[in-house]
Amino acid sequence: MTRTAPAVTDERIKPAGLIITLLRRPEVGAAVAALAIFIFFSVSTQAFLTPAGVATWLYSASLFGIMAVAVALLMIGGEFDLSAGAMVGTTGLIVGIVTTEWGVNIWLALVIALAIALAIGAANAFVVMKTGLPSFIVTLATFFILQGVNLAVTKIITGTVSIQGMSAVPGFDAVKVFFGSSFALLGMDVKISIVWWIALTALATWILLRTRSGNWIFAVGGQITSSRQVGVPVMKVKMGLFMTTAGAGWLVGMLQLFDVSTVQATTGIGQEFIYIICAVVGGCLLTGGYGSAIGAALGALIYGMTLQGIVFAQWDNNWLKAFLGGMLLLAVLVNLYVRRQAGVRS
Amino acid sequence: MTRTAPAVTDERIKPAGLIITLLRRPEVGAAVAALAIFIFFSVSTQAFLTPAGVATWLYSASLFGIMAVAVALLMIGGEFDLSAGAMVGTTGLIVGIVTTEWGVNIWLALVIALAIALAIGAANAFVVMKTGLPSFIVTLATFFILQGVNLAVTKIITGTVSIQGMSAVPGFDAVKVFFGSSFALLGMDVKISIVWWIALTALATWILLRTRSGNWIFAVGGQITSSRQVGVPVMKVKMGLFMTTAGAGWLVGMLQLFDVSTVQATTGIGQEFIYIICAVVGGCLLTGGYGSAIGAALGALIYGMTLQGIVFAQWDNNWLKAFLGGMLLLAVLVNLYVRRQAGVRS
Amino acid sequence: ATTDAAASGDPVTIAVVTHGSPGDTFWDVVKSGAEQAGKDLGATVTYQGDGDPVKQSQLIDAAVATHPDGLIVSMANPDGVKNAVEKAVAAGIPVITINSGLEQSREFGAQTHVGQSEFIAGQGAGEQLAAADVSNVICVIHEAGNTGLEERCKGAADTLGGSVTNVQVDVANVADAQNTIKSSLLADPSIDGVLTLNPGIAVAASQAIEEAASSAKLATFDVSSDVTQLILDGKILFAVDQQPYSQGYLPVTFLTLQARNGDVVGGGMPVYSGPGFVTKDNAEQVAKFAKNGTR
Amino acid sequence: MTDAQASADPPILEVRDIGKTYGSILALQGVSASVGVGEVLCVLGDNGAGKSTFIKILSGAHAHTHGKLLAYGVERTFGSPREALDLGIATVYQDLAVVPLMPVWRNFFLGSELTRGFGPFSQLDVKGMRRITKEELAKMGIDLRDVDQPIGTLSGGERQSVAIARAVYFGAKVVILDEPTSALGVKQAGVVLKYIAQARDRGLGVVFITHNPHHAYPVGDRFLLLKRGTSLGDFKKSEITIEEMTKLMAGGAELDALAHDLARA
Amino acid sequence: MTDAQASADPPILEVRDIGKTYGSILALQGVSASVGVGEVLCVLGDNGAGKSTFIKILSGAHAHTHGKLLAYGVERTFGSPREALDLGIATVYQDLAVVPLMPVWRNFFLGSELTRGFGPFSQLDVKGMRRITKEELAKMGIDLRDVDQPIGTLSGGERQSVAIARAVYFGAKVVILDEPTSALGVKQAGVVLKYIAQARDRGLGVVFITHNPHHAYPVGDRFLLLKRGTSLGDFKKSEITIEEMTKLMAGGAELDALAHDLARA
Ligand SMILES: Nc1ncnc2c1ncn2[C@@H]1O[C@H](COP(=O)(O)OP(=O)(O)OP(=O)(O)O)[C@@H](O)[C@H]1O
Ligand SMILES: Nc1ncnc2c1ncn2[C@@H]1O[C@H](COP(=O)(O)OP(=O)(O)OP(=O)(O)O)[C@@H](O)[C@H]1O
Ligand SMILES: [Mg+2]
Ligand SMILES: [Mg+2]
Repeated sequence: MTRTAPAVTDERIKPAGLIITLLRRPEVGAAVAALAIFIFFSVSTQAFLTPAGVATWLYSASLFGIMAVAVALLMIGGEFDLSAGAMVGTTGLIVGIVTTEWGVNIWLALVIALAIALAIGAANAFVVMKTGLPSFIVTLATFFILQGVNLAVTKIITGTVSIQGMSAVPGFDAVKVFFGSSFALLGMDVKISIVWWIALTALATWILLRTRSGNWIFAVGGQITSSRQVGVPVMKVKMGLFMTTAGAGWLVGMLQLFDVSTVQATTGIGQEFIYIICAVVGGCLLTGGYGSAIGAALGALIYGMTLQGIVFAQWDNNWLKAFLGGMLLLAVLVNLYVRRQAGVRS
Repeated sequence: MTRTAPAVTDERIKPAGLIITLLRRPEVGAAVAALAIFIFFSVSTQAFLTPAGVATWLYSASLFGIMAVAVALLMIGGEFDLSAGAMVGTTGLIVGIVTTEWGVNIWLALVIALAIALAIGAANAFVVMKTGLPSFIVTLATFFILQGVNLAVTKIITGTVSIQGMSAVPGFDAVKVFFGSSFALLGMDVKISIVWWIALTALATWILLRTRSGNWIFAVGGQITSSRQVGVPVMKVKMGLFMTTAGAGWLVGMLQLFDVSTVQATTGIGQEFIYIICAVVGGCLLTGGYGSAIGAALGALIYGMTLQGIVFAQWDNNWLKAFLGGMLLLAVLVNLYVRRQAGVRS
Repeated sequence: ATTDAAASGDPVTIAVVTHGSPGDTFWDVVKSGAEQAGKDLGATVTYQGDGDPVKQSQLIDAAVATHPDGLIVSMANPDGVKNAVEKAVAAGIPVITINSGLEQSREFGAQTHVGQSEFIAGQGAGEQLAAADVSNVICVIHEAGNTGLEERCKGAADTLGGSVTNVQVDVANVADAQNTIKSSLLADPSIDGVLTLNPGIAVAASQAIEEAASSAKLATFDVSSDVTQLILDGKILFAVDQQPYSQGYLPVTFLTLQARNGDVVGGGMPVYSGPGFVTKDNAEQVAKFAKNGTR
Repeated sequence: MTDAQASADPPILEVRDIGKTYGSILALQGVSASVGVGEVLCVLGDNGAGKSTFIKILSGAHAHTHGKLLAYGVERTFGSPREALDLGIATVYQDLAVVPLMPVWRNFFLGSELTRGFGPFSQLDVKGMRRITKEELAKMGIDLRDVDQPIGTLSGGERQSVAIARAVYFGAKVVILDEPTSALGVKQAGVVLKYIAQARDRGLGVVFITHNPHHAYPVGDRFLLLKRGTSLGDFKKSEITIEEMTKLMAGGAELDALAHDLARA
Repeated sequence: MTDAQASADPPILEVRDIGKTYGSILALQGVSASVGVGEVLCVLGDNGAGKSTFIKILSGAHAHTHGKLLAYGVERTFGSPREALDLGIATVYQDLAVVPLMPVWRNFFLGSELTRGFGPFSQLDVKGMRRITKEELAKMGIDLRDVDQPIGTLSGGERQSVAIARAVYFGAKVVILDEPTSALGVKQAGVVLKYIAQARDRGLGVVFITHNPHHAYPVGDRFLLLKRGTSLGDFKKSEITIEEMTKLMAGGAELDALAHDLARA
């Protein structure tokens, strides 16, 4: 019974080169689609490839991308968070209100907003896990509630539906260094949120592929009963995922607040689906258990490039959504084609 | 080998009364939740139970309900249609444009709009089935495309973003009898759409529970591979479902157009999720294979009663969404509780 | 209009149903005006809004079912609410229309109209921009397909004399709206004017103009304290102020008077509420009110 | 029906040099076999040898990528299981092909529902289907509490019995069974073997996959042996004894050592 | 280790009068049994008799609704399989408890991953896990193409082998096996039986469910017979012969008729 493990080559496998092996990663389809869209707009518009142009679409992509990566982790773990978009508004409004209206220290305000966001994320997880209701519905309820609260509370406290005078708050500029600054690189004026985006994508990828928690995320999303049976702490994993998404909402909320120095009560509404779209274009399965963080980041890149590319191309703006739809379909089809070529079944 | 079938009672089953058996239907939770909300608003507001009040929330519910029933069938069949809301606008706009701008006969216009709707539904089904992409993404693309086309084409042709002068079109009043009329019943001014809603719910229930197609809908949604293996014509079933949803979109489009004699380029956008919410509140599983048409209709009733009930209660409309979210959560929790009591596992 | 309700302080309920969606900056001020009038006069004011004519009609029906003493309706899409308004009139409820729908107001049986159409306000903005030597303008629409916003841009195009291109952004993502405006400016350097229709978007637009190193002049609809500050800083040329507060305040006053005193104000003629222009000269005064959410 | 008679007709199903790849994985290569009228073909082999892949090709669940498939002497490529079903090929898949959330009786008749009435007004004959389901399962020794229970809540063996009863009830020309007895109790397995014998005697062709030589030998006429995706040969019953077959299936001498190992240390 | 020794310690796991209902369905009622150190308890019974339900209670997958469960003489109710695992109870479920989309090696180590490094920087030891997976499967006679293949694409038997190899590799005190050999080839089944014997000899307790008397009898020490959710008794090996057991499992005389029926008509 001490047969040695057979050699890795096996007559029952067709030889597959490095390229095919690479092509099997979930994000490769998205990478090819992103490249196609990049080339398309680079060739067909003038401003797209200029430093100022690149900085614009990268920034646009980064705001979607940070959330998309978090949402992708959650989706791999088998859940949705429709309150992710509204959370961006909620956190921004909290910081805005407590600083401009009540004069709370701005750093403290950041911490308060983060704590509230994480608490809401944990509450989502708790309700989903305890009741067994689909997260789609639970977080939809959270979304509605946040949307209503954002509006009503902002109105009650400030008398208007947006935060004014944020840039006059003491310490604003110090915080702006982390969330709203930009630096020069290759002639571009790179916003700091792009750095956050890349760093988070790298971190998420490492967690997914090289840590225990990553293994568990795939497992709870792929087959929750089996995971429970082999002893994966399902509750903890889901709790962590919902809190991560809420935390990402906070981060994006801060990035937006300290960039434009204002936030409206309607901020973030309707954005939740964009995150899901980015994740799916990037190769995540809606049913959970499969996907990648890099893919989601690429999905956001595709979205950001398309959104700004259409403007650079000066197409009639009324068609915006139609173009977006077409591009979306194109991206997923390219994605599919590439993956089929690589012999991966969806 | 000719053992007779054993008697129905079996010592391995705890006796379950008629009530428990009834409670096991997927829609019962929704019925209880609907009753709770009905009682709540009847007691807490004056207008809710007046004939005019009842007519208002019934009408509101019927427009959601027709779509919700179609969407529920589709969801039981394992698919989503996010283009369902935009389809309402598309069909209305088609009829509006071809009659007011080009003077096409109004009956012909109805047929054209229906044909286009069905063709789009079929195209959705075709792409989903041929590529194996999730319908969530495919119909999202369709949704974006329709949204863009609705806006751009309407603007190009009419110069504005809404159709005006519809009621002056020859034959308008004849068509209005079917789609926009109302009749007196018990002192209420009952809109015809309520009749459509009830009729369609009954028809869908019959199809689901008592016909072959119904069996197949449950099967393709529950386990598509197994269904294919036992010979269910999967493609036909899905095609039929997508076309049904598109057809329902057309119907609602007409009901709205002939009620208010106008339609805007944005009509129906953002409604797609309300249909899904109604279906889920009514007991449909997001993963397919389980649910009921009556449940979806009850879900729409809950939504309609809540929406108008909040108005009758004269609550501040800034909180509207928060109330909706709370009601949604309440409804699904009541639903869950009732079903748990009945020993059904979600 | 009951006869024995002459004494002031009698309970009066006024229902307001507009086409503004919750959270819209403009309509929020209208709502504040209506509610303040209610408070000042001791009347109960209920406010609802939905941009979809079917839903707005349902809201009107629901309001009528509660038998208010007066009904205030905005008519972005007059055909769409015609039935509902006529039903209200038939039920004996006095109706005042506000904001848009001036032309149909009388036809539908409303007593008077308060405000002024978005188109006329847009025309005003166009004139002012033309006076500032601007000829190639982008008009930033922050809610796709919103009739009122489309009308404002159309009005501006009508009087500008140059070219006006609509650009769509999403008000729910102001940071990205800024990107889109920046992209437009980068794509066409000949753009020398930006017209925004929301104060939040105006702030983003001023930043976008800076980042794109463009010399385009910026004008906006509606004011907020950030906007008045930017006007004082010279970054925004002017803000069109339709004085939405009075569009809410006045009709409530009229209907309350009518309920308590039988007064029918307006004499069949519309009451104009604007437009005013906020420029460097008067921004200081307006800033004070904008902070309270009443301008 | 004797072997001589059977070989006069063209075989119901025949494969020549058939193969199947999943992406870069070669699951089956160069296998030839046939099943004729009144004949039981047993497919034997190690785990992962390609048995399920083989029968999925026969039943139309997967299209073959190499070689030829003939039905009644006519070459065919099945696009879907429906096409195979229409030729009278009924299959019990290893993963059973049931829809977990649906009641037992709906699963039993799925794809072949009984209806009453005509055209658009035809209705399911619910009563009839319930009754037949209960009866057919009782015949197999499965005494169900309630045919309305979702099939996903049945025990593994009960579920398998439903799939077998269904194939036998609807089987017209060929019945293909992929490890039908694996989760079955002794009694139920016996019933399945008897069904196979009955089907054979009625002139049906049967393809039967099992790991149990004691199940295969009594009913089989021919034995196809697979190993690592290729065929080790196709034996007539007369050419092989049960002991030889067991050895071949187990891969040789190791089996003898086993009995000794199992004794208490 | 002899029976006498074993009975000196409290049994590792013991159930008294245990029962389980699913909603209105009574799946198990009044069953008592125990498994001690170095002992193999075979659970036998018809399809749907409640065997899987029984072991799901032992392994913490389902909580019991009646009776008592004792581990090392202490009464317990497992809230989750984790609690059972922490007591050294490793289980092979009938539905295998694998995550189809994940690679074989990740499934093998799921919940007990090998890591390197400390605290927040600990990383998976991917190489090590790959190697061990390949080795452990090879020991069972499963020669995998590629441990990176999603486990959902393995054959039924290969999948079952992964689940068994995992339980054996991590099993500490008790190993529970629900029909582990059902989808296995003759060779692989032999290996599993040998594993059971080895585990027993190392002093582990084993709970073993099977429908094959030829598998049960050689390794079992005690035999628990279930029927329709209740216990027919708990026999020592010395109290019963393989023939009697087979009869009991098959439900009596019908088996004798079978051999006759299978002969060609
Ligand atoms: N989740 C469940 N809900 C309802 N009934 C169930 C559920 N699980 C099992 N049952 C019922 O309980 C009974 C016992 O099932 P169990 O799986 O324990 O049988 P088993 O002895 O393992 O059978 P097999 O040998 O076929 O695997 C069965 O009749 C089954 O229908
Ligand atoms: N969908 C698939 N994708 C990739 N490989 C597959 C797929 N299905 C099967 N295989 C591989 O093909 C080989 C043959 O599988 P098959 O299921 O035919 O084996 P089998 O002989 O039925 O085994 P068992 O006796 O264990 O059921 C296996 O090694 C398996 O890993
Ligand atoms: Mg197999
Ligand atoms: Mg079992």
